[in-house]
Amino acid sequence: MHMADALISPVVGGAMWAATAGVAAYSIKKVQTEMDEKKIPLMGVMGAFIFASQMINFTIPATGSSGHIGGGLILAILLGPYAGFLTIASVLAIQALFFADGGLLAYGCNVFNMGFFSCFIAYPLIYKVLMKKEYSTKRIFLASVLTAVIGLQLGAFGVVLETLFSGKTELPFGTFVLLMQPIHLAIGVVEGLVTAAIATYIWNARPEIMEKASSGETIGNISIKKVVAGLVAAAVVTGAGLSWFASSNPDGLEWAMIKTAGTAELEATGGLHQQLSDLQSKTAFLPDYSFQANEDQPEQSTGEGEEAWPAVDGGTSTSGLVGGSLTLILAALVGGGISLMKRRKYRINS
Amino acid sequence: MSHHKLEVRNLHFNYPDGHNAVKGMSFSIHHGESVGIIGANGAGKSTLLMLLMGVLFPSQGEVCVGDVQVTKKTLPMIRQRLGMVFQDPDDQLFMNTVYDDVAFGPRNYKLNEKEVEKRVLNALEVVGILHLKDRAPFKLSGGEKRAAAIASVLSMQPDILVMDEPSAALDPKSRRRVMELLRSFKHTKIVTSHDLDMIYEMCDRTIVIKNGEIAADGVTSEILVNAELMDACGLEVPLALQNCPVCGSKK
Amino acid sequence: MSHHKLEVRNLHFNYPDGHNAVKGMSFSIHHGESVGIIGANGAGKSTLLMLLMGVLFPSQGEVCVGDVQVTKKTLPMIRQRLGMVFQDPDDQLFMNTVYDDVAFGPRNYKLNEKEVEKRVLNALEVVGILHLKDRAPFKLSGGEKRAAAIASVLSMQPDILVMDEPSAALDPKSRRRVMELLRSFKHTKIVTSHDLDMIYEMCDRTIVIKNGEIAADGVTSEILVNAELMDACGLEVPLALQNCPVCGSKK
Amino acid sequence: MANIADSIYNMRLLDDLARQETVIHKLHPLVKLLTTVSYLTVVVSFGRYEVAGLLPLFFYPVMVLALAELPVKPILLRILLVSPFIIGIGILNPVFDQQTFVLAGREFSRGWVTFLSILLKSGLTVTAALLLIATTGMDRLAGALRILKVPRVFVLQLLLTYRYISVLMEEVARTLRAYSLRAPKQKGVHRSAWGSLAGQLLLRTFDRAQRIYEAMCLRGFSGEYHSGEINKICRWDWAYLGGWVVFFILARTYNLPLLIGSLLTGVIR
Ligand SMILES: Nc1ncnc2c1ncn2[C@@H]1O[C@H](COP(=O)(O)OP(=O)(O)OP(=O)(O)O)[C@@H](O)[C@H]1O
Ligand SMILES: Nc1ncnc2c1ncn2[C@@H]1O[C@H](COP(=O)(O)OP(=O)(O)OP(=O)(O)O)[C@@H](O)[C@H]1O
Ligand SMILES: [Mg+2]
Ligand SMILES: [Mg+2]
Repeated sequence: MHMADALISPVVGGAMWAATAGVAAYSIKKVQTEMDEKKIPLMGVMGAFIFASQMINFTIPATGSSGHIGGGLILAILLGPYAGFLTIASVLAIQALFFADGGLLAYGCNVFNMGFFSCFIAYPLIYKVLMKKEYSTKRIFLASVLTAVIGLQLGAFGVVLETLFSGKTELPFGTFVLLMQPIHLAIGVVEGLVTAAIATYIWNARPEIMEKASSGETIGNISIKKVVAGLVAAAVVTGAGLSWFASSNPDGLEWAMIKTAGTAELEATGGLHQQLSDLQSKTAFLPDYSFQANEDQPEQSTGEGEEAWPAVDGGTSTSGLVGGSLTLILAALVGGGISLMKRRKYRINS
Repeated sequence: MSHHKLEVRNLHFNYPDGHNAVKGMSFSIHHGESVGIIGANGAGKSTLLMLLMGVLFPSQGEVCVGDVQVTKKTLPMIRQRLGMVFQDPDDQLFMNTVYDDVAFGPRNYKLNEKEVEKRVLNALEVVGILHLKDRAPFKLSGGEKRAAAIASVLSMQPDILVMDEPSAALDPKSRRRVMELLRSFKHTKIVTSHDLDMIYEMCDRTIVIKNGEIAADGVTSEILVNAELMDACGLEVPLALQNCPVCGSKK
Repeated sequence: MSHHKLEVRNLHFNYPDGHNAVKGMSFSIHHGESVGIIGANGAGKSTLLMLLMGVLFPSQGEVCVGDVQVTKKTLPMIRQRLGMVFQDPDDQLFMNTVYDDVAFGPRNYKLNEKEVEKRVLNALEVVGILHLKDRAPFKLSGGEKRAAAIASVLSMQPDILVMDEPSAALDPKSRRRVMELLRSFKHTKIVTSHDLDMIYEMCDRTIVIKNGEIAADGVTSEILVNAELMDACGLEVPLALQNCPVCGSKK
Repeated sequence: MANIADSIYNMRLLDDLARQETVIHKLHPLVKLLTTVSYLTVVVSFGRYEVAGLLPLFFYPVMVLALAELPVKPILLRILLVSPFIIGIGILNPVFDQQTFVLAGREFSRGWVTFLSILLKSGLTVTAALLLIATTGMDRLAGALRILKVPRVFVLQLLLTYRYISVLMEEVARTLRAYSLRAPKQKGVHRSAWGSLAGQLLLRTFDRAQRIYEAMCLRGFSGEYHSGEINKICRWDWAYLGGWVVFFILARTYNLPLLIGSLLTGVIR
């Protein structure tokens, strides 16, 4: 459930980056004060392990399909929430850079969706609480599945909200939710079951590893109060980010569309945008300059300062097509030219 | 028993990054032969074994076990006939107890539990670790792990046993034990190793690989004493043969 | 240069699970000696090395380097004098280029970047892999990795070099190269190995360990030919000294 | 399993590419990072109906690809492989937005425009991220992060993760290979082996981490992490960054293709 750069707006990306950076900074502080530096290589190598273990396909009984683990929960269980969160963050960074899973701008969203929810909400509020009394196989299974499911549901909901607020797709909120949540319910169950199987194994083979994480320095002293405070802070940050986004949603076009030619589909999302649009006109982060550009065009038929659908006007669309093709051709020529020159230089040199 | 014959014809293989690791190998191995495959680091030994096992598929040429070509389709059948022991036993032991590990293969072939038990106990007996059957694999010593890994393959009753560097990281006694064990396996054996002394003692036939090609293929006692050939392939005459005061001058 | 002396007095060590892995070892190693430590799988060799390096601390007894006892406090000073090469070079090459890896130690000791460069280039030169300096360790071959791991320790200019099974998984030529390389290191060397032929050629002195105790300590050429002792400790006389398999003659 | 091999090659390929020495590779890593981030921000800031305005932004990846002498094919392949999620979500746009418009005498659903816009953005952003790593490399990028005051703990951890991915992936690959040899008809790992297979891999990972930590300590590691010095940012670096940022702002401010197009069509008329 990686968010991609192409689906978010700069403001949503920025807000989530800020939230993630905040949580990460706090985690780093915690890691440095509460743990021995022994954990640093452990975090690094565990990050690599998560990567590698994502290649294992676990066959899901009675379905014939298979799934793999995301890793957030098992990291929280073994390393504690702070180190777990940081480890997930580095896994996601490498995925973004080398595999183009997610992206650099969406990185904040992804860390938040996949790290924050499982390490700082699902883990302390569910897993920890359930496991407080005793360790048993049954309990590990129950706690893992519940935790994984809830963590993933939150994460999936995060994806929905972030996508929606970015306004790059036409997907209505309801449809998107109905699409995302059930899929992630299934994924969560698998994740929970596999995590439980691993945790049980480790619990039997090397209990000291898990004892340390669960009772020890790292997690023992997260109080519920702190978690709630953290949640509130996160909510504030997110809220602030979202209203910032709202105030600057560059995509005013749709708003114009509703006014000029409201359709049933557009109204579904239109309500939200309508509310946000007042703020939008006041402050503009990267205002959609194409409006201005269009203002300069005498052929432009609408004069409200907002862009009408370019295709309404034959002249603009032709210019667009011609200009667009030219731009692309030019880009290709420049690239080709440079490569050619470079190659020739090599030949001369050698 | 012609179905135990292993035939390799004009085998080529490229790794996805373009590295040409196997360049036109051909040979055939008859039932009951014990063959050593030797070569420098990176010569292509492990790659060849993976091609034989159908873990990788050749870009050209073919591998036939008996009269059946190794393809995706025939794989399940082929693998029942071939058993492979990995260099690092840790990679191969993934169940909770030694017993379960050894039983894993037979259970996958849907044998009934009685037959499974018979095979498991038999395999553990052969490698001499019956007493370890309820232990967890990760608590065993290096030599014990190796024995368990071999048992886990023997329980599948393969016709051909393939081993990648079976003596690595073992102390001299455990190495001897593994060699004994392999000697007692009566079917076809294919062994790669840098331990040329082991190859010398265990294998009748040796294939020397150099840069993905077969540099020599013949009787072990002739090939391994050929100092010139060994040197050209990044190898050495087995230590036990070096400087023999009696016959050393002949070599 | 008495400060290069390594002294072990009545060393005991228990693993947290209660396993008593080292039971009262004592010996001392003088400057410039090359010492082989041999023993069966699980005898306690690696544990002993870790005690020497201060990775583990003895439950009883002491280790002294020069006149300084190895304790948590003296550790930083001690470690600058000792360099250890791990069995698996992957555990030791944790940076992203060979250069950075070899520079890791010197940089930790706060040398300036010029001095660091000098040491790194020198170390790479000595082991003969200067051309690999900008490569990523995960792309090197086994032998190259081993050389890089050795260089990463040499750059710290240790007085004592400790190696855990340096010849494992290497082909015969690479093994020779590592042996040459170690021979060129002029300070004290301590090497564990199952490759008794290597110990025989490289070390003047050998310590035999059996079940966490010292079973023998003396001149290599006397100890390794003692078939009875070797046999009792799960070992064997080096292959090069065993009966010639060709002519069967005793050496 | 093919997946594992592919992932390793992909990482190694990018790693190899990052070792070249071209004008782009020699730029300061921080400058490249900042350029990439500004580029991404600009691309993403375009509205959902924007297609033409995005086209000038093709200049950036094309120029970098050419100047850095990178092979086009593997990078294009990456873009194609990536993001079924994007296509999955984007393909619904034409379903939900069926307003039509006329272009060159034919009717199109407006949803296709938004879909095209998303695809373009996806291609451009993915390429930009890959170009960053393919011209900078992980270690120099980590250096840039340090200059940005990203805490040492995180950077060291990131580098270790990167370093050990291939080691652990190969370990997992070997284990899966051993598994599949004894379970010929299974696609994935059976439930009975879930815990023990993954659990043992995990324990081995733990032990390995322990050994790595010891190896680091033996070479004087004390929580501090020193990487080599990175050269200062020079004038040429600033010029590179400045040049691109100005271009991005221009491309964002003016719909360049439309301008060119209307100029041209105007002239022709
Ligand atoms: N996954 C891979 N991708 C690309 N090249 C590979 C891969 N695995 C191996 N190679 C290369 O193929 C060649 C043959 O490798 P192989 O592992 O078969 O050698 P080997 O003879 O088993 O060596 P060793 O004695 O060190 O085990 C080597 O040059 C190696 O670098
Ligand atoms: N972390 C540990 N916890 C408990 N016991 C251990 C641990 N590590 C090693 N041992 C035990 O201590 C003994 C000595 O182990 P050590 O690793 O020192 O043997 P070794 O001589 O190096 O063997 P090898 O030749 O196989 O490397 C063994 O019996 C081993 O099982
Ligand atoms: Mg091999
Ligand atoms: Mg050892």
